[in-house]
Amino acid sequence: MALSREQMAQRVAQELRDGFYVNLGIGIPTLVANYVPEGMDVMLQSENGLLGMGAFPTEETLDADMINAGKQTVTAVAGASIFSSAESFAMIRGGHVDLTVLGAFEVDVNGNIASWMIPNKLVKGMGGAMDLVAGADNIIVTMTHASKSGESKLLSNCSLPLTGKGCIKKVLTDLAWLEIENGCFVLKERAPGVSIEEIKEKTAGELIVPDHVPEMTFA
Amino acid sequence: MALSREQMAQRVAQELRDGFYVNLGIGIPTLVANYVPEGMDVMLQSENGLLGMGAFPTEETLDADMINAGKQTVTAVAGASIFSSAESFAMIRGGHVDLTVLGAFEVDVNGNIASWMIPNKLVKGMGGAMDLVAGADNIIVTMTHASKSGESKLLSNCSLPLTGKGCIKKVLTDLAWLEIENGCFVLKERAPGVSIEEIKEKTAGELIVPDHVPEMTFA
Amino acid sequence: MAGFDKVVVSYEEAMSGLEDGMTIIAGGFGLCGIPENLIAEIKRRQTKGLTVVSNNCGVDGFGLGILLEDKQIKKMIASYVGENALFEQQLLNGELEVDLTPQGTLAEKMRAGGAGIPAFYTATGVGTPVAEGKETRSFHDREYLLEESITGDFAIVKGWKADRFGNVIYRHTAQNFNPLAATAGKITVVEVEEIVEVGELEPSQIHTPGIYVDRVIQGSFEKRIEKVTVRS
Amino acid sequence: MAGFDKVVVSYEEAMSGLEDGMTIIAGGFGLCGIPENLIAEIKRRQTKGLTVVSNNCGVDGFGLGILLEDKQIKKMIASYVGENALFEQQLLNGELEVDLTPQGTLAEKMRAGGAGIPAFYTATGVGTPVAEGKETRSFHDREYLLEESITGDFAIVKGWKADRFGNVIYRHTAQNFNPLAATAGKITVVEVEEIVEVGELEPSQIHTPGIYVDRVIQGSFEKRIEKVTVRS
Repeated sequence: MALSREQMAQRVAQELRDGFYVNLGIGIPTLVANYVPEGMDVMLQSENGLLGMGAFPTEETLDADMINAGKQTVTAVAGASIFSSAESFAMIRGGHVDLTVLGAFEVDVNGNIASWMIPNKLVKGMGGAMDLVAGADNIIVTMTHASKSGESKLLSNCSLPLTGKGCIKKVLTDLAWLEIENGCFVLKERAPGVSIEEIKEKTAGELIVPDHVPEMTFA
Repeated sequence: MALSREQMAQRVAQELRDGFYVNLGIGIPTLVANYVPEGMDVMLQSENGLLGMGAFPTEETLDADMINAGKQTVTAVAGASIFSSAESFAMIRGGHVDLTVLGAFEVDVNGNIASWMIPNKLVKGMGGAMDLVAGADNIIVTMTHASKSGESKLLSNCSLPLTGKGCIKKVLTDLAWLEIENGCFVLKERAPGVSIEEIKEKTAGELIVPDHVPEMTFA
Repeated sequence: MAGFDKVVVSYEEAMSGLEDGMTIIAGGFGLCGIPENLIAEIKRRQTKGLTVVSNNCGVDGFGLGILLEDKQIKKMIASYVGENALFEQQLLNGELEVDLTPQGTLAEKMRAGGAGIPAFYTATGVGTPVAEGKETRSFHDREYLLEESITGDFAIVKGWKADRFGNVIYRHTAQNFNPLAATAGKITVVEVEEIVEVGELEPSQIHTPGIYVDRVIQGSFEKRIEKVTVRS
Repeated sequence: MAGFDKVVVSYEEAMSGLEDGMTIIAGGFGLCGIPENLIAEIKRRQTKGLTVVSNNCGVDGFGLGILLEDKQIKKMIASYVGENALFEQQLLNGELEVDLTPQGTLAEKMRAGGAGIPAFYTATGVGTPVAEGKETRSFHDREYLLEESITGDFAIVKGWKADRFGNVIYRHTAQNFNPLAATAGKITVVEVEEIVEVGELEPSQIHTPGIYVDRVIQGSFEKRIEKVTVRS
């Protein structure tokens, strides 16, 4: 069965390592914070200028001057730092963030990503997404494997305007964990109960299926 | 008579304006701080990262962590700010400093300045001088009009490697106040008792002498 | 003499000199740390044909959004817009021009503008619509885009505390683009919650040194929150 | 788990991984704010063929000057050198290579290196020996020089206080190049006068966020003064 949003977040959380600085995008990526493994410390970077994002505030500690990149009110953990947008993107573009997780409309076999613009629809802007994908070495894209109408989002060539070129190596969809190697998607894991046939069918870009493709496991 | 170093500093100080942020180089420029007119406020920028340089410390307030760009121990005035070298040169190169005063070996009619390197002598480095002359709109060069052996330092073309190209408009020597306009030195003022003849003789670059060249006055 | 005293007492004085067709660089991220009273003064003045550089354009009825009501903005340079209906409408009508710029590039363009750096290279935007018409160049086997700096006729900034010399500190994440905007205005105006005595701010803890600041005004702020999120 | 705890207890551990031929970026201006014990450890290790990026090269017998004694430095990138006789001698003998870089350009190169900006344009150095072999380009009718960023295998930094997460603040003008160096090292080592509790440093007042820092060590410092000047 396809993964739920919560399960997708859980699977991504398995990629966290102790001491990682992590930037989580809006949507499913944000949920990853709820599944940091016991005893592991990660620090969340929010590109509006906060390293060490904490939980949402209480009614009492709500503060208009304390928000995250999604414009939600947040708190800071002990040991957090706060800085300007230029400093924040110096961190991001200088490659200092260990892991970036973000959503997308499409990803292709060359590691291109399209996530910000659908022609003939109103364009709201790329925000920090282009900086995040250009700056990070280690990026996980989270998205559904196919659109609601069944069209694959894992393509030979992105059809939408790009957010970044050749920068994606890891994709988690609701059906599979894939890595991009040598111009192909490599199927690394499948969602519990999802057949390789279904994944093949819903993957438009070239897909390599190793002999053994384990099911994902969740603690 | 040629101006003393103290008189040169005094004359430069007449160019200060209330509310000016000023960077003073090593040597005569440093002395300018002693002649800020009564009731006028200026703030001294030191390129190692201090805006609002104060007097030297006492034995009691001496602090190794509080130095100026000349590596002398200093204090900070009330309202000072302290920052990194990148921020300091952002101020300088972004044109935010109102007046820069520095010494030179040579200046020429095109506003070129040579102040850091004498070929075949050991080169110690340009420090912040190249940034200062490239970043400032308003620069005063202070130097003796001629070398000890009588050779003019006000040339048609600088003979020494440049510190900056086309950036100098005002020069105070021990003999005269000159401004550079349209590829010429224009004699604006002469030191008390110094003849126009002497200035002409010691100026190798083209010199324009207006009908009336007043003597400098000192309060 | 006035010396370094930059305090003005009216918003009219704070924005004096603003003219039609000028470029304004504004601090703020969403509605956090926006110079809300300076924006209101720009509305009051009815200055037209403005180019506004800001990460966002406020919301309907608040922040930079209020400048849309009388069509004061000609062009917006931002990373994320369209949180308000009026913006969308004017954009579709062709009454408003938008230059979408990646957030990090926008921040760096402001910083570069203030620092006398006319242009820099960045990997951000290579191979995307942002790269159209821009030069690319390779360094160490990677492709980068040439981006030019931004400066403005005015910078409008929201600080927390300032002294009369214009030294400013920001509170929490209300810092965001504010210190960058502050460096990039020909005239930089900072509104703050509190004006403190000169010498009260620790020199090494000042976010914006007074050299960048031309005018300081104390205001009171609504500080509207875009998305109130609390835990139970 | 270790999490974000970056404190090491020996200088040997602090500089572990340093190898012959590496590039080291060092904070400090003159003898102010220099990582004196980390430099001493580099001497103890006798690492050779180093490229050192620092505004100055210390003095005879102190600071980076001690690395000259055993000819550990192959190349120096600095804005002002030659405060020591040994430096001069090795330079004249051809045992030492020097790349003189304007101070502001040097600072910006470090910042750019840390910020993922491979190159930038600056007016500094146009028409001077610094421009030799470099591209120039015109923006808004002025000529600028293309300067590339600098990164290092190690950055060695002197802070005042740090917490275990590597958040650092600097004291007075001992800040100088230190926060820039801190961003530009593959491995950044910070030595401080005091390690404070996590949470003790106000988040918005941290000069170097811990994300840039790999190792923190507490030391004791001589803090030699180059030019003692006092008023009577």
